[in-house]
Amino acid sequence: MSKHQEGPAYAHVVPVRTLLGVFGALMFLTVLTYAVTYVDLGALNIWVALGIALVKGTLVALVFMHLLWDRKFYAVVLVSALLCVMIFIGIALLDSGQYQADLIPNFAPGITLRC
Amino acid sequence: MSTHDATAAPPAVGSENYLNCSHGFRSWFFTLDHKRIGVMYLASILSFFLLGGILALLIRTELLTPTRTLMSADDYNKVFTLHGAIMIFLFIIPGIPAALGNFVLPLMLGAKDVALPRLNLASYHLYLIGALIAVLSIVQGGVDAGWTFYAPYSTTTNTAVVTLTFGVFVLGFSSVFTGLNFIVTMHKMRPAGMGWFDMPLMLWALYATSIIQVLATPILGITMVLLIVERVMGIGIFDPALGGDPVLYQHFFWFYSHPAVYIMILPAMGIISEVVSVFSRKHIFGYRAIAYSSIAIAAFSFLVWGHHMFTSGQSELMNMIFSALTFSVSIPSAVKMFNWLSTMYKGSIRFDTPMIYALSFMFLFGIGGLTGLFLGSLATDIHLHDTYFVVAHFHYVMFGGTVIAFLAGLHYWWPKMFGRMYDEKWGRISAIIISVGFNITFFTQFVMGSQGMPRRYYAYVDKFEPYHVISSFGSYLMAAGFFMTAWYLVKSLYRGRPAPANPWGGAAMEWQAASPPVLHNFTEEPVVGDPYDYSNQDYDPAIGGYVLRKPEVSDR
Amino acid sequence: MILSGLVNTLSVRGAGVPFLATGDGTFWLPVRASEAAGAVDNLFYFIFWISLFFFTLLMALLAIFAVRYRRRREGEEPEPSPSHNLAVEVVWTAIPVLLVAAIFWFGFQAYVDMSSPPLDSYQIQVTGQKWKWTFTYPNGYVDELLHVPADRPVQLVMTSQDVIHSLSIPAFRIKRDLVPGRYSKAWFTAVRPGDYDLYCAEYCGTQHSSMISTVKVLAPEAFDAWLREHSDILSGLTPAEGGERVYNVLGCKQCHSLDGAAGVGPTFRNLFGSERSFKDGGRATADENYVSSSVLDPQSRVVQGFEPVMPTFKGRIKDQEITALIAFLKTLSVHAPQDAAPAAAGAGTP
Amino acid sequence: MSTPHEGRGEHADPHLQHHFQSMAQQYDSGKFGMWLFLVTEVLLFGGLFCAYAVYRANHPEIFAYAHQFLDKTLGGLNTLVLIVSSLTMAMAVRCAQLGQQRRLKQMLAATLLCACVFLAVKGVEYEHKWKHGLLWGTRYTSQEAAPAAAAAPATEAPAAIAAPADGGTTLPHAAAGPAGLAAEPQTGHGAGAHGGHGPAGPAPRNVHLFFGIYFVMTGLHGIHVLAGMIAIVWLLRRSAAGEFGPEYFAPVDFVGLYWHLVDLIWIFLFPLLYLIH
Repeated sequence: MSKHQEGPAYAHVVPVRTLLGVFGALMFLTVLTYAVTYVDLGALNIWVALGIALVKGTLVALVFMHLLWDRKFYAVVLVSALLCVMIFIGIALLDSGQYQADLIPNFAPGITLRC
Repeated sequence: MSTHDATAAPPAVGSENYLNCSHGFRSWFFTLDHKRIGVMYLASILSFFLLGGILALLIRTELLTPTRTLMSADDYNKVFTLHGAIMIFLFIIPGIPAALGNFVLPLMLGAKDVALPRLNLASYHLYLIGALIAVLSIVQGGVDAGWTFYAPYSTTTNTAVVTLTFGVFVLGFSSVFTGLNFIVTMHKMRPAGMGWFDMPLMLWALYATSIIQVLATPILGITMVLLIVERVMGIGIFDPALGGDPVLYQHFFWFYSHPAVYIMILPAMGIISEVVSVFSRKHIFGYRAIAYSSIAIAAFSFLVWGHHMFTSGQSELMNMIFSALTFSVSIPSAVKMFNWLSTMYKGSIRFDTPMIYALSFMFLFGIGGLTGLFLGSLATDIHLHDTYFVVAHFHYVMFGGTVIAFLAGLHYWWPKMFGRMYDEKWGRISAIIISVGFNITFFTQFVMGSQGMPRRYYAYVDKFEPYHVISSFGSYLMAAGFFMTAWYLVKSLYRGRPAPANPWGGAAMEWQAASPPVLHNFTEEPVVGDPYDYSNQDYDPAIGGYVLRKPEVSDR
Repeated sequence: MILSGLVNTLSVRGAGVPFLATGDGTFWLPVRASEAAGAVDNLFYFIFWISLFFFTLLMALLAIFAVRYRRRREGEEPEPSPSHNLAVEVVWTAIPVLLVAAIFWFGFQAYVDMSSPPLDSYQIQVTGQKWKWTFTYPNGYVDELLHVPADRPVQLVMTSQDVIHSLSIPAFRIKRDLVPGRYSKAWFTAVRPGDYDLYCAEYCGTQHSSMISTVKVLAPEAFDAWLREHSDILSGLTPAEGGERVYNVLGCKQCHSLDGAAGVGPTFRNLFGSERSFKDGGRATADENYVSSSVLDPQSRVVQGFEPVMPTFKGRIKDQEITALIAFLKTLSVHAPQDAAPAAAGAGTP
Repeated sequence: MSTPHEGRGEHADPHLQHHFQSMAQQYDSGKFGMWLFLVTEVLLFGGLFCAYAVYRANHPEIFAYAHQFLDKTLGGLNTLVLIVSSLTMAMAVRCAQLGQQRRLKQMLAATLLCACVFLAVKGVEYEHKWKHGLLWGTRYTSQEAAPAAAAAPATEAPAAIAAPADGGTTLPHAAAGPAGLAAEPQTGHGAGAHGGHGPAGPAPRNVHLFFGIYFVMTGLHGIHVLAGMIAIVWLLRRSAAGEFGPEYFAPVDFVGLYWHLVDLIWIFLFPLLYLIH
């Protein structure tokens, strides 16, 4: 194999146009998520922000990280890791929410006393 | 350090092999050869096993009397903390995968090395660095937080917690790299003709282990980071005095440390699957069931950590969910047990040392597993939690399970590793001594635990004295067994009969390599076949081992 | 339901069998001194017998196979037998599934009972600290031993002052962690008068193993009599001595020093009769009324330089105790007319 | 340090390690290993996201109050900078694959530059917080966020007494605990009475928890950026030697994967820390 424009035999070369397209989308979404904070959607705000982040993350993973063209198994690996994190966060949240009522209010003297 | 012991081993009789192909400290310490790395791991973990074992004997001796026997309460607390931390993080977690696994995994695949040899070496160096940092904490006066480092005790005690936890953090990296390497190796290095379900079950077990190592260990890493940051900078995440949540620490810790239990036991089950089949000279029963159960255990292991927290302040809802999930993990273990037993049925069973250990494993792990039912069940766990019942249970699983299986594997692959046979008679005797000593030590602890004796007690109520005395004497017997083992194994390195390539009649590919193997493992391309099919080999009394029946070799 | 019936039968029938649960201790379990202990013990023995049965079965098979199929000479090959059998494998997966489901269910049921205290439970507050237990009764009496009435549900409301401790009473089969910064609860109904061990089960440092106390279960009348007698903390003491006792027992000393050093709250030295200035700009002389209102309603006037952190003692302190405390304060102060008994005068000097 | 070589036919590449059959197998192994490593990174940060989620869910008032001290615009700027760096990194991988040596070096240098800008902006933010004592746990000394304790005695004493109502709203649901073991709710001292010059509303208790999480999350992320920069410098040195081309570009690809992951984590950190409502 010589140094022609065709690239290696065992990996996909992403066209510049695709990269720029994704880049543009990411920029737009960043501005969007910034702008949305000026609109008060109540509890929805965090979900909108996370939703946009998820779209951005997916774009990065699929295109910049080549998941779209690579072995599907890498995607499986990534998704199972995310699943694992979600189980962890989900259960920790579920549990800590349950025992909030047992907390002693004002227990931590914390910083309010020291300064 | 201890790597020199391994270099001291004389080359086996015969031609060049991985032990004698190059010499000197550098040729070992910077080797990329998985076999040498495995041997260095072996030497290191055995040194730490000795250290942890001495600490265990100190604990048992201190507990001979209800009050002070030979050390102060503070020293005792440090000793049991270090015993736990060293045994868990320095010995038992890397024990089977990193030492034995590193040696046999590529051989069993018929490969020349693991996929990422440099990472493998880095993993060993990280292990050594982490271990030295952890041991440095002894020099700094020891740590008294318990190996679980529960906040806020660990964040407020004035002992060397940071050093030990940083050591554990580094060791975590070592463990991740080993697991990662194994997964890649099994995916990418399987020879043509070996599908997933043609792999020896040891490899399935290592695969499941590696999944847990990769997915769970980072959480330990971040837990240790948070603990260190908490101590050094007072960040307040786990310290209730700063508004933090100490129960959250336990979630963090057990999210790793429960799956870690399966990092310890899964490869042990892999070894037993190999040994039982080979020494029964019969195809393993229910291959797929055992393979799937390994993966099932790995998957379930992430869902049950809360059963360490039934009395901790975890909500009742979570207690119930975790109790239900906990029982699910007992099923695959039971299935494996039935499969091993069925493998022996109508076999042709040979009672060499590895098989004695395998039988001992089935006995001890049976008790360990069944006593887990008491602890998974909510109402009984409330009574038994944090008592010696728990101590006995996890020693039955971790020691009676993992360590016994480790010894089975060590004896099973010893001829392959060093090209020498050990003294079979002494092997059997010490296997029996260790098992008997173990039962005396820990079975009594079940009784005193269910009677209410809390764990981690320096002094105790007089009524528990007889139990403790029996337990301590059991531990001395066990120690005697271990010294006996060390003695005949070391002796075998110098005086042992040269080992044939296949002394036990194993059908997996590692037995096609010479004993000990050459640098790149195989002199000729190994034959891929069913790892549990013993029909194409014959016993050759002249060499004391099995040889492939040549004409029938080309079955693939 | 059928299974729970089975459990009951087992435990009733087993009354004479040494391994089965009775009120007295057995080889496995300690004396059974609470109502919940019965359910726990039944479950324990349910699991125990199941485990023993299967363990014996497996080990017997192991031994039989080991003997029957041992290799008699080298090179001997086994007789052919199948390497898998779906039906058998399904069966030996299904049976353990059913058994553990049953075990879970019983454990779950007993646990639900153990974690739902009756509404009329007698409440005792428990505080753990390195390395002692403090039990506070509803009338404010504090003790280091746990006295409880028999045959009456008792709820422990627990917290820790430093690290995690765990209250464990093996005879009652209960255990519960005391976590700093939160309340945890446990309850039981003691059924057998007597003394039982109470341990700290969560490792808490140097004297962890000395953090042992005793539960004294008293018959209900005996308990009432005991509490009446002991909660009169002033009996047989002069007012100033009594005040000092109040100071020590009710927790004043945690925040108020006697040596003149400001703690969380102002020192008691030379407090009585002195001029106090408050955060809201007001001033007052520390007289009897001032002391009394400071104890009962500490938030109403906060002394300058201090935080409004003091809890109210309303309902926890009796009028005579306040009087005794005032008498004690007088002995500590140069501003007070020295008419108090000199008995405790030296107590405050560093 | 390289392993002994055995020639494997005419295709043997100097970069092919002895135990692999082909470059494709070697590349696949490395890439798979890299992905598994990324998984561990995801889980490492997953732990922090868990801590974040638990505290945010249980003490929303702390987050709602404290995030106002973060500069949304600087955070947004940093997000854009990282996205640019991600693009240049992706381009670098492409250039390596195609053997465009000059552009490869340019792209790597651009990525490195973006990383420097990112850290510089981060530094500005940290410095601001340091100056105002908006730090973690025991180091938290902010006057702005400090409740009555410090300011009240001198200036607005009456405000402190009026605290209970505010204390009630900002505190987690109080347990019906027995009297006396802990301070009763009315002792929610000073919670509501900050000096009046903070961003908005009263400071809740334990604001430092937010800054603890903020510093650990962004700090760990910053360390990852630093590690990425070291890796890029290493790539630059190797690409200067012209080592990469269509047949061997794995290191660029793997560092690229790592760099994108660092970017990806920031994509989540940014809204969670800066854009709280």
